Amino acid sequence: MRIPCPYCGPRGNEEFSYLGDASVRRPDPAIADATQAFHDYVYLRDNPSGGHSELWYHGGGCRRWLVVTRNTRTHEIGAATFADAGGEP
Amino acid sequence: MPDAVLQARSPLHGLARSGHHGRAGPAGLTIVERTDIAFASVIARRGQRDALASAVRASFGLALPDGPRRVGKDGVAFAGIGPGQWIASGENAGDLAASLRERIGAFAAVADQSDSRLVLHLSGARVRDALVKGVPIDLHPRAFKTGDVASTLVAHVGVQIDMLDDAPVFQLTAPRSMAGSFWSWLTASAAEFGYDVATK
Amino acid sequence: MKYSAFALFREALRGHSGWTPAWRKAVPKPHYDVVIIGGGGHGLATAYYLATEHGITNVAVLEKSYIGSGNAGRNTTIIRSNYLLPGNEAFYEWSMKLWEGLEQSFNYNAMVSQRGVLNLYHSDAQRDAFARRGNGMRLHGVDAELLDREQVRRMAPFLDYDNARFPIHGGLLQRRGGTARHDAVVWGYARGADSRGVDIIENCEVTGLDVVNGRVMGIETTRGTIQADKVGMAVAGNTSRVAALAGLRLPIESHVLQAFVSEGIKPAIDCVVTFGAGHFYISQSDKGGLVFGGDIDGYNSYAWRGNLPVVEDVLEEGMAIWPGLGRIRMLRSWGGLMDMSMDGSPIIDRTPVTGLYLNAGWCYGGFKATPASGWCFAHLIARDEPHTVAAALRLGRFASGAVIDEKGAGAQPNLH
Amino acid sequence: MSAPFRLASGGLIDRGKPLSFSFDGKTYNGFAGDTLASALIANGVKLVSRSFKYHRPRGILTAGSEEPNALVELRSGARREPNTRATVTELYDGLVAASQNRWPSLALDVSGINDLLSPFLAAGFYYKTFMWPAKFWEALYEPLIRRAAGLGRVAGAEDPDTYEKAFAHCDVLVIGAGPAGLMAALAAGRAGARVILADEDFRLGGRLLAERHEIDGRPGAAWAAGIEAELSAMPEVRIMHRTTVLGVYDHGQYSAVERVNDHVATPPIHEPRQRSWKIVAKRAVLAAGALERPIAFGNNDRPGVMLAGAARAYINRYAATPGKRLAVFTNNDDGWRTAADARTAGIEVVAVVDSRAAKSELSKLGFSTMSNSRVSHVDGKQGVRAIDVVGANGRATRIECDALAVSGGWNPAVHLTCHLGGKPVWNDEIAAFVPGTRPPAMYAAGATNGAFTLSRCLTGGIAAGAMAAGDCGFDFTPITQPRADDEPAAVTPLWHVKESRAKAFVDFQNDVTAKDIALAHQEGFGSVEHLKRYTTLGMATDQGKTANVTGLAILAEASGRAIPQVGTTTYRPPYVPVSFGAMAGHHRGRDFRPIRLPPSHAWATEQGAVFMETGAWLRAQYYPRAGETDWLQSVNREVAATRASVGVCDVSTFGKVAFEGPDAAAFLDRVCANTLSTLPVGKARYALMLREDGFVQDDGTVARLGPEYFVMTSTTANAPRMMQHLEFCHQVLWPALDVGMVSVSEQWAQFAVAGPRSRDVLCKLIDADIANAAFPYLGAREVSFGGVSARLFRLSFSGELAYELAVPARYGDAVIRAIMAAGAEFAITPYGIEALGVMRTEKGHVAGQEMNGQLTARDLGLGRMMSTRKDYIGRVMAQRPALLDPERPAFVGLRPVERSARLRAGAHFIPVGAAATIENDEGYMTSVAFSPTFGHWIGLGVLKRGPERIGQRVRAYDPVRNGDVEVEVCSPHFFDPEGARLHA
Repeated sequence: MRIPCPYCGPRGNEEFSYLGDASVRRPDPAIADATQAFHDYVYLRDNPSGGHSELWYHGGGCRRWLVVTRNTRTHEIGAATFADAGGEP
Repeated sequence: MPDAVLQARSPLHGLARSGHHGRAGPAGLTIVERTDIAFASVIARRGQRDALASAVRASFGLALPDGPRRVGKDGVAFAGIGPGQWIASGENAGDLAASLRERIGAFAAVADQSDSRLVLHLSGARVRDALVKGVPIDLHPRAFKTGDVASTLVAHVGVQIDMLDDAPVFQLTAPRSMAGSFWSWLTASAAEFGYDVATK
Repeated sequence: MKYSAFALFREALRGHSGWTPAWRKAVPKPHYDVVIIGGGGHGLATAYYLATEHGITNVAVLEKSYIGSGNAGRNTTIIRSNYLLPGNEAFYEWSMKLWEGLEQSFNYNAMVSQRGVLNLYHSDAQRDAFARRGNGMRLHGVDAELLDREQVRRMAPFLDYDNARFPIHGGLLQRRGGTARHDAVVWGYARGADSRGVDIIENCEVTGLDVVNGRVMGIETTRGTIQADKVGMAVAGNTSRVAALAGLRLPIESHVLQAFVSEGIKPAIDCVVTFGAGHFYISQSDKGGLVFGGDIDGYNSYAWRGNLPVVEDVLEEGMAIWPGLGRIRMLRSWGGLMDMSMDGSPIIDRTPVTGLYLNAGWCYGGFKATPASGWCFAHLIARDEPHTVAAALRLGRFASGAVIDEKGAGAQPNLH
Repeated sequence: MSAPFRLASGGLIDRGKPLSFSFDGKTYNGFAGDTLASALIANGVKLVSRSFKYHRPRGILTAGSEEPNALVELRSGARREPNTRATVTELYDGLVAASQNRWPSLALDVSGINDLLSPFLAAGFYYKTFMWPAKFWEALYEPLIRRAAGLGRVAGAEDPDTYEKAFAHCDVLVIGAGPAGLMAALAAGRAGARVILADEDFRLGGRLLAERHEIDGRPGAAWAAGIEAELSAMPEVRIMHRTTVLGVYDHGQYSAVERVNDHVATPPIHEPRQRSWKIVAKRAVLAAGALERPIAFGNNDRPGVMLAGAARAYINRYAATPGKRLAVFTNNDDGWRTAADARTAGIEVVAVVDSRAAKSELSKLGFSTMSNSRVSHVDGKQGVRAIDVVGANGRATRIECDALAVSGGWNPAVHLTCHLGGKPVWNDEIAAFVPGTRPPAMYAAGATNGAFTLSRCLTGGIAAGAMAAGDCGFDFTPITQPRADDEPAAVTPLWHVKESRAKAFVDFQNDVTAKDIALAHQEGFGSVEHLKRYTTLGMATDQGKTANVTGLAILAEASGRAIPQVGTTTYRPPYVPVSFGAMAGHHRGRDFRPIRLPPSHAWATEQGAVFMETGAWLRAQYYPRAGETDWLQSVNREVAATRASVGVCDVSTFGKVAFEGPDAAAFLDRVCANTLSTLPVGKARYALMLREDGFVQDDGTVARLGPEYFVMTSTTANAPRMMQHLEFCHQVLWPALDVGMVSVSEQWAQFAVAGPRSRDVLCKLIDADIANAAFPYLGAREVSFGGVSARLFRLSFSGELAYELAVPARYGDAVIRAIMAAGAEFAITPYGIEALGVMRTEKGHVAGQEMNGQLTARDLGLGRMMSTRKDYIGRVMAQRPALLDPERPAFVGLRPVERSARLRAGAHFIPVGAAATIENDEGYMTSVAFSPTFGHWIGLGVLKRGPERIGQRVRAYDPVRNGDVEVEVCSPHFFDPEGARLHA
């Protein structure tokens, strides 16, 4: 695959590390059912066949974490953005 | 401390022999190891990117690039390696990191990286033909121009490539600890064209 | 018709006119006691053992394509029971025991070949980690031998002992490990189940699960609605999709694993060898092709195809341990969909939906597990309680913390 | 002597360059421009190989990479290359080839008996027998089967040739340089696009080289040479000869292999044998042509039976004739051209057998024509003697001939259109599959696209090239279409001659016959995939290029369905088999992966250090001295000397991360289990990091060098992943935190100076007060070292008074020498990672062996480090019940009851007197060391309720090394538990 890094341009996926579903959010540990929430966050995934937004780390390039929307059936990539909005809040 | 001043060693110490190597005849490329360039990483503070840019303009007369490009003047250069991140370099710049901290430290985290990398300047008619044996990015003049910068993986080694001029001259920097393996790949790739090694 | 040398001889003399289909092309009946979704090795083995061990024969196996079209027919055919953790080892050893009598049991030559599985180690720390595993195997009564460099050299002189980036220090050997002919396993179970009354229904895709008041009532398929008292899922890479039909969310991601075969060559390697400083395993099929593989492609995918970097990595690793392969050619590569679980170990359990059972999370190790997976899944479905050797392979382990993490890689499927 | 089947004139061979070669030990002659196959044909060699299963004699069937029969072992010794296609092997002087899979010789191969036994060896026979008795499979049946199977032999030694990888980028990749490909490249090239034109062959032109077609009034080959000349003159067009595109991958990536030097005996120095290319193209034009297919009839595999298009290739391109009396069997117009070209070349054509009823207009050519007829049988074993032809009346006529050219029609080479999941679709007009859904950004042109006439190929090529270039933003400059004929190409499918008595082969190499396919269907293996798997149809080295579609058609006939209903064929990479060497390139042997060397490596080498791989690093394991006979002696000396006086060790391999910014402290509190925000400036602290699932991930030290400036170390093995994890925490979890983070691992050389005299050594080197009062345990500060600004940390892994000195890496070599010089008066001793491990084990520090990803902080006795006052990674999940279970094995020290006994890591703990079963498994030994300090082996491990069992005894059970040692449970802190020494 070629991942369109918003900083470096399209690069082979061998430059990246993958961390799966980008839609899960780390829960607030203060909430009542934090244990259940963390269980779901750490372990449960939709694992869809089709559109998927996922985390890729460009360790072989700009060392940015990216959110990539990719079709898991066709591997077609929609968008790739910086996970932290380019470090510019 | 009683001893004389410490002797510095280049990453290629004992590896690179000056002279002609590979195929006999005119050299297809020339490889120069540079040990006279200081490097420092510059990371903009949250929300301080613009302040940093103006500080850089004020101190060095340089417009900090937004993308993977480098700007330079009077031997000092800034190369974009990521959003809000640059590698500054200076030829014979002494303690570059210290002077950067002094001038732009209020807006950026600065770390000396002068010793962290093997620095090579590659030139010659066949330099691109040798580099394609490991460089995955497109180095064609239409695609990679003077002032362009790329961080990528070459032969399993993380490498930063700066195009310094159209001659062409490319600057490749690789992690110091991997200098030997990187050199093994580079020389194997260049041998077909014949190459000269010089040190500066 | 029983397969035998005699039958073969007789048929040869009459132009093979007597052979009948290995399994019927069954059409769906309106109701079954048990419906197994997935006509791969695990699903067919489950049906086979439901019939042979539990006397349940009103069973249908639904396959959306042809049987064995998934991972059962796209793997590197390795069988072994050399696991580190108790939760796994007892299960995989039970599988190995079943392999050892399988062909006589279902009257099909699956070419189970106990030629030995040799895991190379490349450092003292890795040696000790392998010793921990080998000792655990021995505590389970499983065969394991820790070989030093010279013993490995005698077994596999063609490996690189002199110029390797990661020198070979020795290996952990399980002699009872080996290989089996993957398609034959599928066809053998299918034929065995069919002959006992199980309906094997191909080209029948599940499109919905009828769940009423938390209980499964039946299945919508491309070939109509089928009522079922109990439904078992054994669909590997499609687990999340099928489970979603019942509103379930699971600790599973689907990833592509590639497998490779070389051109046929004369016998060159007599056991299965795995590379300890990377992710590479190789053996040789009876036809002569080198069968090998490496790491998964590393990202969620339902596309049955591999990527190029992994192909390069795998062939680099092949050259790294066996430099003589330089002029041997890779003939074919293919990709299968792995149901990678969050701790790298499988799940054979009930689900929150009554009557719906789950068999998943096989990662890239499903083939070797086929017999025990079917055996234990059949037991679970028939008795509604987990089999003892699968007692640890439960869904609840992620909440309790009793995860079975062989690699110690944590909750990241693509690292297992 | 001149070759008997070489035509007197014509061909594209260079008769001025004769070449000598040998096959099975006999020497022959050929010319430059020959392939091994054409040279063998010219020399009248018909029998070249034996088939896989029945060991039937085989000849040459095709003239391309689809060849199923003519596989040889090329070259010899370490360069021996099995299964090499003679049809694409360029002849070179001194070429040595041998037939394979036969014994004792090609002509009399005893395994030929299999052919007679074939009734017992029908498809899938092995699934039905060899089951009794069970143990006989490995002992008897399998070894016999394995020995009989397989083709050529792997070389016994490392491949002496080198290989390379390379990357290429272009706007338009044109695959195939036949008429369509040449036109596509020309159109795209003239438009100004960056074009790569890749072709398998050593000469451009594709089928034009094999035909007598004319374009613009010039012979096809000459016309192609003209186009090549124009393309070569275009700066942005790159022509890649001898380059096969193997695979299509996502997002415009193509894999290809260039046979750089396979056409010479050995590659020139500095040049690789092969080069594997990764090509990134915005658009691709697939112009791979078509592959002719055989017809299944009795003994259709006999040497001398050849595809009609291949016969033309040998006659027209190589001036080599497959026979003196040629017969042609065709179901289409194209086959007739073989007759015409043969006659033009002066070869006697004894008959043209056309299965079609309607007389082709070509029958006007005046051959002895038998229409509505089929060849049912070939007479002859190792060559063709005659053929039996069944006519309309059903009666058979025997025709004497010595060669038979067969054309069953052509299959477009759709392979690459399938690599991303595309399925070809059936086209009735040409009775073949044409591309269906193609990969994004790929066009197909010419015969690949079902265009079977020359002028249509030219038109299609121009159109595809223009569209591809246009997609990339280049304006198309119109090209005048070259003049060429639309030659007749009608076909009426004939797959299988029912009247055949003998075996009618579909997959030649794997010996799959029409009967086998019928049997598979009879036994229920009626889906295409089951058919392939059950009969091995299409599984041979040619991937069924000449067999798959015919097999599918025969299955369709057997099941009374139309071909599209039966299914389609799909293809996976690689298009042709590719060598391990090419795909590995430079990355083999020591260059498999980069080696990381610490700054003291050269110095350590001078000291005669023994090195070992630790992750990517090569580190000094120990420093043997003269007279020391085993490693343990050296390690004991290093430990004793360090504890007695002072030792030095390179610890540069630790990961080092700098954190700078107002939120640096807050960030570290969130990623570490313990609190670091309270760390004073000038101090260092041990830091523990968990994974989010609550297990230990890594440990290290954090030093605060300024109010907003920290430096963290991580373990050598985890350094890269920790950097990624820290970036994840910052960029994904808490992007608002204002902290800049960068790895400085490569910048700093770091040395541990340990032992009671370490301070004395450093005092000589550093202009700073490092007395205990001024610089106590866990101090951290910047110092000047010989004019170089350095960092000094008072950290101890060994339990001794110790320091870690960090200097810029370029001075690492000088600094280790300076330390050794300054320490000489204290008999300073360099120590390696073995001694380091011994001392940390004596001290009871956890390391990689304990942080195996399966243990928690509590398991390792570090529970007290888990802060209860703040959130941090892993805090919540660490509270799961199974992780709090008091029965979990926990961290202890162990010493052998019999002090002389040796301990080994990996041993399991079982109660004394209990049976060695898994039920009694209570934990395992994580680390061991021989402690010269105590004079016996000591160990660390995790034991069920361990900390409660201090003083008890358990068995350390290690059957894989015949070990079974009774050990006493003790505190893991063997050495100086109060820490008096490190505070000294």
